[in-house]
Order: sequence, then C-alpha cells, then structure tokens
Amino acid sequence: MRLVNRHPSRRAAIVLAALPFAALALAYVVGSEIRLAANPQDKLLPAPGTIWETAVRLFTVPDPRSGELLVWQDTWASLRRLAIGVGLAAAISLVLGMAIGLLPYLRRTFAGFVAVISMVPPLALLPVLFIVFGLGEVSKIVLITIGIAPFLTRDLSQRVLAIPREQMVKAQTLGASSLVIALRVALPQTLPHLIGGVRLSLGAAWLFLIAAEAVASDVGLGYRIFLVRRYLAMDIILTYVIWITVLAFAIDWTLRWVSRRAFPWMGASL
Amino acid sequence: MRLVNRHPSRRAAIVLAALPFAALALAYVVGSEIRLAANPQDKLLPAPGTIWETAVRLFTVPDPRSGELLVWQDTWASLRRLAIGVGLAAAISLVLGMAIGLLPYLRRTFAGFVAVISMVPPLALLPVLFIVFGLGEVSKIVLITIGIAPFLTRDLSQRVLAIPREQMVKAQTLGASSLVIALRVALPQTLPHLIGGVRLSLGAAWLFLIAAEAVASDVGLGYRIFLVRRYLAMDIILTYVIWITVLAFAIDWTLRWVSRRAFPWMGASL
Amino acid sequence: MGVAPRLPVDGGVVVSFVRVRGLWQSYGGRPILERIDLDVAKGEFVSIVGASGCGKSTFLRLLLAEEMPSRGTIRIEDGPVAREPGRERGVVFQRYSVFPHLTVRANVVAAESFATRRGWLSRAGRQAARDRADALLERIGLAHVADAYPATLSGGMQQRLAIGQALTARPRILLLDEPFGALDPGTRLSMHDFVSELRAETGMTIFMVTHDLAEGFKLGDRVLVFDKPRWDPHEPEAFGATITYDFDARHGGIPYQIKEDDHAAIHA
Amino acid sequence: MGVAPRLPVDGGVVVSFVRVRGLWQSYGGRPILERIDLDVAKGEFVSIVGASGCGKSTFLRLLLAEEMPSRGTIRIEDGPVAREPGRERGVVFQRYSVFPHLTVRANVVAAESFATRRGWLSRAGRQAARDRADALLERIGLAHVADAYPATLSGGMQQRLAIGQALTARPRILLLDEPFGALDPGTRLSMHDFVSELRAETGMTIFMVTHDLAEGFKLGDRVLVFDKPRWDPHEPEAFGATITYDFDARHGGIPYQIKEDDHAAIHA
Amino acid sequence: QEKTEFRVAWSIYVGWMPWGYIEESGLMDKWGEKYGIDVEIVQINDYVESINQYTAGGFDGVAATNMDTLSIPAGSGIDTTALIVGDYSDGNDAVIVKGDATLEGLAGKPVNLVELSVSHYLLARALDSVGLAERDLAGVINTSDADMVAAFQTPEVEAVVTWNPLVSTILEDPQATSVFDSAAIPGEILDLMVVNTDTLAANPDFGRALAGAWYEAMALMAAGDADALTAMAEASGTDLAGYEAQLAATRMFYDPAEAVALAESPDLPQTMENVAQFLFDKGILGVGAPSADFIGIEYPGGTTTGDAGNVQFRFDPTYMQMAADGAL
Ligand SMILES: Nc1ncnc2c1ncn2[C@@H]1O[C@H](COP(=O)(O)OP(=O)(O)OP(=O)(O)O)[C@@H](O)[C@H]1O
Ligand SMILES: Nc1ncnc2c1ncn2[C@@H]1O[C@H](COP(=O)(O)OP(=O)(O)OP(=O)(O)O)[C@@H](O)[C@H]1O
Ligand SMILES: [Mg+2]
Ligand SMILES: [Mg+2]
Repeated sequence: MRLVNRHPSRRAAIVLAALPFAALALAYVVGSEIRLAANPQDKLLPAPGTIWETAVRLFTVPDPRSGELLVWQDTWASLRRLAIGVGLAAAISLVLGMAIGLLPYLRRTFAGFVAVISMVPPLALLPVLFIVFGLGEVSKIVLITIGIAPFLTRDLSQRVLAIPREQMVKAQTLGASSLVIALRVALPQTLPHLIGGVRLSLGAAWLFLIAAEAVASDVGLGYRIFLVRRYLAMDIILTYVIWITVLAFAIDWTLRWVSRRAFPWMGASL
Repeated sequence: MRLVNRHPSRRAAIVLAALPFAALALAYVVGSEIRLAANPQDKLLPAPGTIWETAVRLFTVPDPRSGELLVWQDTWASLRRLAIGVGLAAAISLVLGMAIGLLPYLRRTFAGFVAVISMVPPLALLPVLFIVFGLGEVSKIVLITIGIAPFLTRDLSQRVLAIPREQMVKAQTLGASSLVIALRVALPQTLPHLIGGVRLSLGAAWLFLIAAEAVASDVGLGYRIFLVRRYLAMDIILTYVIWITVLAFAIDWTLRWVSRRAFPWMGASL
Repeated sequence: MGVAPRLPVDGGVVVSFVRVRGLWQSYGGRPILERIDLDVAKGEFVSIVGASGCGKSTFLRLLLAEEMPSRGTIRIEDGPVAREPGRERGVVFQRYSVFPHLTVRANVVAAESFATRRGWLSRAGRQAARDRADALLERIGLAHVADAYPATLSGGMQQRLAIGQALTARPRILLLDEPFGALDPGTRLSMHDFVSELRAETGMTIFMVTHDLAEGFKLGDRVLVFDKPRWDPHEPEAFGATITYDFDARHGGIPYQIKEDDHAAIHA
Repeated sequence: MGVAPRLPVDGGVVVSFVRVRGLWQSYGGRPILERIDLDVAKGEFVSIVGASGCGKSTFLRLLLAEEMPSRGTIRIEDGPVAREPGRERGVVFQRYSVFPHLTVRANVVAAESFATRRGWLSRAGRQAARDRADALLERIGLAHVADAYPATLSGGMQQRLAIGQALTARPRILLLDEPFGALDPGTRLSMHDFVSELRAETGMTIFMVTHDLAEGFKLGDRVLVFDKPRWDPHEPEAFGATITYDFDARHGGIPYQIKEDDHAAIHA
Repeated sequence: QEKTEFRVAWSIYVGWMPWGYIEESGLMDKWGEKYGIDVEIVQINDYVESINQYTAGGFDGVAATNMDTLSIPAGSGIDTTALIVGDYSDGNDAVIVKGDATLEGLAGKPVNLVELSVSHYLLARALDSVGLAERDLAGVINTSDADMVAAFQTPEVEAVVTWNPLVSTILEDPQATSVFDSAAIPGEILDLMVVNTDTLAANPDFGRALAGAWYEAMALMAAGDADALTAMAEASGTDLAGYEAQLAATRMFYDPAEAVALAESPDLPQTMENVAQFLFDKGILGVGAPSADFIGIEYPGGTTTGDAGNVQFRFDPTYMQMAADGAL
C-alpha cells in the first residue's frame, strides 16, 4: 500500500504526536547530564529538576526586593504592551486597509507607500524610535505597531479588493452609499481576516516586544530574559521561553476560537 | 457619485502616489531644519544634504581604517547570511512541509510539534544558539533558519493538504507511487507557494539577521547600524535603513518576477 | 447586418420605457459593442443571447450604469442618464449575488436597510422590515432557512434569494446575467417556474442574459441576439457586436431550429 | 425494497466482469450504503442516479478502492480485492480531474510517465509518448491547445482532456462522478456525443454518476437508482441506501416519466 | 531656562548603583524638596541608549564615562558638564583570556568586546603597554554586553574585554584569566554624572540637589550601611558579598574633596587628550572632526585642551566643592 494511503491507528497517532517532544526532552536531558558531569557548576543546560524548581519559585515565591511575583508582573506588563501595540496596529490597518481597498483615490495614494514602508526593517529604526518617542511605554508600543501595521494593512486591503465586484454592485443597487458599503459589506467580511492577519503577525509582535524591552524597560518578559542573560541564568531564561510559548499558544488558540464563534458564516475556511 | 466609484485620472494617480512620500520628506526636512537651527551640531535629524553626502561617501570612498568600501562589504556579508539562512529554511520547510502534507504518519508525528515550535520566540533563544553554534556565521544563519522555518513549514504543509483530493486519487489511478505523487503532483504545485512563503517571511528574516548581527559580529548591515548607534550617527543609520529597504524591495520584486516566469500556469493568482 | 429598432407601439403611440440610443462601448480602443439602439416597453421580458465574449455582460453593465458607454445613452422613461448603479436597477449575477455574512432574512432586510444613511434601520423600522422579509421568504419558499447563512443553501436557493432580495428594493428594471448558469438542470426548471410566477405577479421589466437559447425563448417576450455584423478576417477584433436579431417569442413565431440532440437527450 | 441482482448472461453462462457482493459502508456508525449486490458485464455502461447525499459518490469511491467498505467485496474478473486506487480503475471527477501545472499534452503523457519509478519517462520513451499523446489530442479535438495550461481551457475542454487522460492509462473500468455537472447545456450535449463515440471505439466498462435522469438514460445501458429502502421517520439517518431500481436502458423500455417541463423548455 | 522638573538617566554599573538607591530610598525626593525642585532618576537597560536619549534632549543628565561623554553628547554639540566625578575604574574593566595566555599572546587572536566603548579604549591601552596595536590582532568582534558571558563559553572566543558585573561572572569560570585591568591605568576611566551645561547654568539648584543626594548616599556607603549596600547589590543582580567584591575594584570617591582633587589634578588633561586621540583614531569624535583637537574640553581654573573655540565638555568641581564644604 502506498505511504500516502497508510493511516496510523488512533492510539499510534497519539504516540507519534508525542514522539518529537519526547526526543527533544531526551536530547536535553542527555546534554545536560553530560555538561553537569563535566562541571557541576555549569549554567548552560541546567538539570530539568533545577528548571522546575526555578519555575515553581518564580511563579509562587515573591521577589524579596519588591515583594511581588515577578513573572506575573512581567507577564502583565508585556501582555499589556502587546495588546495595545497589536490593537493599535489592527485598528490602523483596518481603517487604512478598508480605505485602500474601497476608495480608488486613497488606493492610488497609499498602496505604493504602504508597500514601500512594509519593507523598512523596524529593528533598524529602533534607535530612531527611542529618540523620537522616548524610552517609556510609547516607544515599545510604537515599535510593535509600526512593525506589523504595514503587513496587516496590505493583507486587509487585498482582502477588501478580493470581495467579489458583484457584491459591491449589488449593494449599490440596493441603494448603499460608500459609507454603508464600508460598514455593512466590507467591514464584516474583513473582520475575520483581521483576526487571521493578527494571528499571523503575533510572532513578529512578540519579537518586537522582546527587542524593545531588552533595550529600555524595568519590567516585562523580554526585559527579564535580557537581564538574566548577563548572568547566563539559563534556568530562568528557559522558564521564560516556555512561558512565552504557552502564552503565545493560548493567544493564538483564543483568537481562533473567537473567530470561529464570531463568524459562523465563514464555515470551515478558518 | 459615490466615492467608491470615483477614479482619479492617470495624471492625478501619479501625483497621488507621490504625495505620501513627499509629505514624509517634507516633515523630515522641516524637523531637521528646526533642530539644526537650535543646534547646528545636532546629529539626530541630519540635513538631507548631509545624508546624501554621507551616502555618497559610504558607497564610494574606502574606509580609511580598512581601505574597503564598508557598505559593499556589509551588504555582501549580510546578503550571504540571509541567502543561506533563508535557503536552508526553504529547503527544510519544503521537505518537511511536503512530508507532513502527504504522509499521514509523518503528519501525525510532526504537525503538532511544528505548531508548538512556531510559537517559541527565537530571539529569546539567542544566547542558547550562541553557545551551541558559536559566535560565528553559523549561529546567525541558524537564527534565521529556525526563526522562519516553522512558519514556512506550516504554510507549505497546508498548501499540500489543500491540493484537491481528486488530483491525488487521479494520480494514483495513473499508477503513481507515493514518490511520484510527491515529485510530480505535490512538488510543482507547492513551489510557487514556497516562493510566496519566502516573500512573506523575508521581513522576519531581516529582523533575525539584524538582531543576530547586533549581538556579535564584525561586519554586516545590522552590525554597522548598531555600532554607529554608539555615537548617534543618524546620517549613517538612515543611509543604511534606506539601503536595506531598497535591497528588501529588490529581493521581493525579483522573487515575484521569478515566480511569474517559472509558474505560468498559476495565472493571475500570484 | 443591423436591424432597425422595433418600437413598442401602444395604440399607435410609441411607448418606450427603456430607451437605448447609439450605444458604443470599447475597451482600450477595442470596440466591443457597436451602434446599439433599443426600445423596451414597460413589463417586457427581454432575453439576450449570443456567443461567449460577444459583449452580453458588457451590455448589461451599461444598462446597470456600472460603467459608462463610450458613446450613446440609456434612459428609463426619458429620465436622466444614470452615472452609477442605484435602486432603480436591480441585478442578479450568476454568482456572489447575496451577502455571505448575512443570514437569509438579513439579506432580504438589507434591501431596505442599505438605503439608509448608516446602513441600519431604526429599531421601530427593523421589526416591520423583518416581518416583510419573512413574508417574502414565505412566498419564495425560503421561510424554513431564514436564519441560515447562504453558504449552507443549495445553488438554486441562493439564486432564489438573490432574486427576492433584488425585488425587495422595488427596482424599475431587473437585470439577470446568466442567473441559472451554475445550476443543474432540475433546479433550473424549477427556477424557470419561479421567475415566471414572480413576473406574472410584479409585471417587472426584465433583461436576462443566457447561454441557453431554449431558456431565452421559454422565459422571454423578446429574444435579442448579439453578434458581430461586420467581420474582418485579418483583424477579428476590429469590430464590435450589435443586435443582429430581435425575435418576438410571445406569439409562437420562433425562427429558430431546435437541435435534434435536445430530444435525443430525453428519449435516449 | 431491494432488487435481486440481475446477472448478465451470455449463452446461459453468467459472466460477471465487476462483481459486488454484500457491500455495506458506514461513517462513524452511520450507515450510508446497505447490502449492495451487483454484477456488471464487460463493456456495460452503468448510469447511477439518486437523491443528493444518498451515497452515489461513496459507491464510486468504493469501486475505485479509494476507501474500504465496512463489509463486502468488489472484484474485477474475480481478481483480488483492491486496497487502493490503481491503473486498472480510471476516474473522472466533476472538477480537478486534470493537473493544472501540466500542459494539455503533458497531462496526457502523465498517464504513461506517472507509472514509472520516478515519474519521468526515459528520453527515448518521451518522444514516443508525446506522439501518442498528440494522436489522442487530435482525436479528442484538443490538438490546437496542446501547449496550453488547463486553466485557459473551457470547462468542456477540460473534461474532455480528463477523459482522454484517464483512457490513456488503459483502465479496465472507468468511473465518472457527475463528469458534466459543471458544464452548460450546449457543452453537455457535445460531451454526450464525445463519450458515446469513445465508448463505441473502446468498448470500455463505464460507471457514471449523474444528477440528470435523462442523461443517465441517454448514455447508459443500465440505470441504477440508489435510495433508502427502509425509512425510520424518527431517525432519518438510521438506514443506508441501496439499489432500489435497476433499469435496462438499451431496449427502449423506460419505466420513467419524462417531465413535461423538459419539452416546455424547448418549445417555449 | 528655569524649570522645576528634571530627569536624569542611569544604567546598571557598580559605580552608578547609588543612583538607583537614591531614587528608591527617597533621598532624591528629600533633596529635591529642599531646593523646591523635582528630579526623577530613571534606570535604562541599555547604556548607550541612555546617553543617546540625553543627547537627543530626553534627559537633563546621565550617568556616563568621560570617554562616552566626549564622543556622544559633546561630539554632537551638546555642551555638557561633569557635575560629579563618582569614581574611576580600578580593576572593574578587564581584558580576560582563556587558559594561561598573556597579554602579548593576544597577537593574532580575535577579541570580543563592545566596540567603541571604554572596553575598546582599555584594550588599546593594554596593547600599548606591550607594544602591540589593534592591527596585530585577528580583529575585534563587536559583541553585546548582555551576551558577553555566554560568548565566553563558546569555543571560538579566546579573549574578551568587558566590565563588571560581567567580569566577575566570567572570572568564575576556572579557565578565565584576567591579563590586564583598569587598575593599571588609574584615573583614566571616570564614571561621571554629566548634565546639560545650559540647564545647570539656569538651574543651579538642580546641581545642588543632585550633589547633595549623591554625597549623602556616599556617606552611607562609606559607613558600610548594610541596608543601602544590600539594596544596591540586589538591584545589580548579585548579593552583598558580590557587590562588595566589585566595589573593591572601584575607586569610589566617598569624600567629595577627593573628587575635586581628581578634577583639578594636572593628569586629567593628559588623560582626556589620550581619549580624544583614541576617539579620533576610531573616527567617532564628533561630526566630521578634522583632528583630535576638534572638541574643546575645559578644566577647573579655565584651562582647556582641544579647540578652545568649540568647548563642549567641562569639568566643573563647584558642586562637589560645595559638598566638601558642607554648603549644601
Ligand atoms: N473591463 C474590461 N476591460 C477590458 N476588456 C473587457 C472588460 N470587460 C469585458 N471585456 C472584454 O469584452 C468582451 C466582452 O465581454 P463580456 O463579458 O461582455 O462578454 P459576454 O458576452 O458576457 O461573454 P460570456 O458569455 O462569456 O459571459 C470580452 O472579450 C472581454 O474580454
Ligand atoms: N468521509 C466521510 N465521512 C463521513 N461522512 C461522509 C463521508 N463521505 C460522505 N459522507 C456522507 O455520506 C453521505 C453520502 O455522501 P455522497 O457524497 O456519497 O453522496 P452523493 O450521493 O454523491 O451526493 P451528491 O449527489 O450530493 O454528490 C452524505 O451524507 C455525506 O455527508
Ligand atoms: Mg457574461
Ligand atoms: Mg456525489
């Protein structure tokens, strides 16, 4: 039987899915043991037990200096920046994307500009941003926003342009003005793609957040990783990396769920 | 007449397209003049003339220290890293994406793993990479590769899965083995999406390149930007930012051109 | 060969509801339609047939005022020339004629709410509009799927909805561009009955483009054939199409050869 | 009500080319097909009709060995039960039956090259295969578009190509799942002629699913009707479909009422 | 122009940890109130970014070294005054190699450091001391300070130049050897609090409040106040013992009179000329600087080095003197 036609049984599927994770864990444990055997003080690959203890401590024992649970503080600060930055980018992109997609005048004006802007590497602009927007929350949020807004805008304007011309004409024959076409035809059909686009750009948003927090911050997940990098506290770094992964996964899952719930008419295409 | 139905004339369209660029340039010139009037030594917003002189100098006058044209050296080094990193990622993703898309056993094994891995923030892993792969070229290339490969792999595996089941069955009725299905049905229909995926991930690839070069390097576009940040040489930073934008645009354009030429059967869907 | 416009005459007086005069359309210098003159009486059902790519949809777009002709005018009851689509011209396309993000009922209500300033009816108006929508859905046999989304409907039900929606806006003319082109034969037949009934009820003036000559003759009062009257073998695209035949389909006088195959298909 | 399998008899000996015995298929515990027994003689053209969703495509998938039945067997000439699709069973679907990334000629050549180890013919074989492909394209009237990609072809031309491609692999049975469902009526008629001609030439054993009863009777030697023989009003999905009628369409004996509408459509 | 609200920036470094303590303990508020002004002390992760921010006008003062003050704000035409000389590095910056290599052995090897920083300057001075030059190396590789510890762990890195607390972390590695440190060039790497000259001139109370708060903290440290030292230690990510070890390599001027003495010392102009020459050699002394003398530096008593017509950097012991005199 051809390989393309061979399907694993249900039980086998579960085992197979766990396989690469197990392999990764095993590789880590072996590597860690080898290094720790050579140098028990080695910080690079701490034993899984050490990571677990560190993780438990980070999540439950308040920091002696501030009396706060640092992870939760960092998480809250970073998620706030992420939410505002991505939210702003989404709002700007939605308005600009719809405008570009719907109105020929604005399309001519901004389509080329956005295409060029989306090629500017935001990380190279980081120094400029800090100087223009200061070192506070604003510059971090702005970095996230200008990092993902051009991509989102292009995506959304293309989605609006992809709405069949027939629908636009039909709306006009029902007496819809430009505003009504925007609000009742284009907007509802663009929103699911907005969520999809946000899901796609969240990876980049995290990058920008971490990069910005590394430069100037006193709280946040990226800040903490950067801070302890100086001391090679890999147990803390790995805890934070895993935590960020969990957060990213949860956000992605939530967005998909929202999208499925909110836009039943999209059917299976989400 | 509704705004959605109003189209600018050809001449107006050209003017409109130039408008935002002109506005940006104007804002810069005004800002620069104001700051330079207050402090003629100000480095933050150098006069356009200064930037032009710097750019000309950078591109044509050899650096007195090394006797080399730094921009070209940096460009060559960075493009090499980018090409190898992205090329590797593309190759890995193509193989893995096709395997996941075509073979149920491998799909069960890797689909979940890749989904989780794609959520790991690669920037947070940077110190680990440096230690595992050293500070040389390898770690920079690996950062780019692991930064974009999970996204590309997911994208490609979904593209392969989206090939109509009818085609797979048809190929089998023509006697195709799994290998032939992979090589002659899935591969040619996946390649255009590979180029599309690479175009989408180039932005992230540049980010990773700049981040890696900022951490440890002695040549490269990102290295130069973060080095000259030390003395706020905005004229050099801006020259480099514009240069990177031009390069990114050229690469994107080339890929699109290649894709159009190589896959005529895709029609207008590219 | 061109044909002289056949004018609808009512008691010796020419009554023309839709009046097309000297219509030309070309894209990028390439003529598509040439010298079209046409008068259509109120309540007439005009079928339009012709080879693929000859400009039938283009003619419908011009009637719809979706685009402007290179030359010539189209007027309804000698009113002004329309510059963009509006409520006086309803349309149903082969596909994408209903809004996928609205339920069946909301699609019908949209025909009222879209004409308001912001696209939403006031609270008071909403319930009334819903009731009217439900009444219409009852009539067109879609009451049982009022809360479903169009994607879950069959092609025939979608087109029925599209027609109902278009009629709810009370247009003065209704334009159909191969409305049944994507349906299978059985559904097609029941759609014919549906359109005939609706037409009998509303007396709407209808233009329908179709690929299927038989369908054109079955439903239409008149059948217009679009074709190129002039032909330059060296430059096939040098000339545009116009109305080459204008058949009366009402009184059984069909100068049209039914293909043997059609019978063969049935008697196999 | 079930029908006893009608056995093809040749000189008193039962000759069964395709033999289906006690076939059941259910998805997730829900029965779709029940107790299907069928014998088809070599060279027979079997049309399959039935309500939408009754399991016609499922039956074709089982014939194709694309999936395995819950119970029962399908054999060709009493050979082994196939476990996956292969060259002895050709297929044409309603859509996506040709490879969009190959030219028309390459699509035909694929029917030879795909059976090789790596999917490419040797240099020597290639030219010969191309010549054979060109001969076939000539016969099916696609020679003039041999170098075009399928997307530029009309729906009818694509389906013609799909059938030509399937036949090039010289299958023992050919399965068609609503092959003309997406075509407009004119194209459909010419496809009927095309299939009839090809069949006369090749004497292929063909199973065709169609929505169109008339089409089934026109083309088929036998028309099988799929329907649920048992029906539980409280649990509509409790039972599967089976063959409820098995008509002989060859000798004009059609126990089938042609819809009045079909004539009406033509005589309008 | 006169104003009442000021912002100064600092980043984590042994000699600057008191600034964090001053802000958190309320010392700054106390001294601000005394002069009727409000001073906010802001910690910035990235040292270079904090100086850039100051240069761009985002802050009125910044904790910086003498070298970076000369190259960034002074080089950009921001007239800057060294208000407080806090300490000089007395071993806090070091050249570290793997195994038992020597300074001379660096020839032909690559060195990882933060390019154009005081580490780079220290390396230049170290190579000078054994008659080598940078071109004798296999090259310098710009490496972020955050990754210096990790970098040292990788096989291809043979030598690094960096500062504390990274130096002490790296030296924990048994194969790390310090072959040259800033104790060999005392008084050359100065850790300063620099402020905008114009702002200071218009608001002398700003200088008084900063100096007052700083020297109160110095008094606490000199007295070995465990609370203050522990707070600083933890803020820098180490413990009291670790922080005291770092302090041992730092020549803190707990007594303002000592700081005044350094500012007035005749060695200072020579040091600054060395630094200016180094910066000029690296091509980073101001916009299009034609020579190492391009920027003028003014010392106590009005003497200058460099271009007296372009003075952008001033050592002004006035406020430290006030502290020494108990006049604050
Ligand atoms: N916007 C346009 N720009 C340029 N050419 C166009 C445009 N719209 C249509 N055409 C061309 O005009 C011709 C007529 O097109 P039209 O769609 O009106 O034909 P049709 O009779 O409706 O054909 P079909 O039966 O295939 O729908 C075609 O050759 C088409 O390519
Ligand atoms: N793989 C599957 N898993 C679960 N249910 C399926 C599967 N394939 C088909 N079905 C269900 O089986 C029933 C029969 O489907 P099938 O496609 O065979 O019908 P059909 O007669 O071909 O209908 P149509 O005329 O619409 O093509 C349907 O209810 C369908 O939902
Ligand atoms: Mg058309
Ligand atoms: Mg089916």
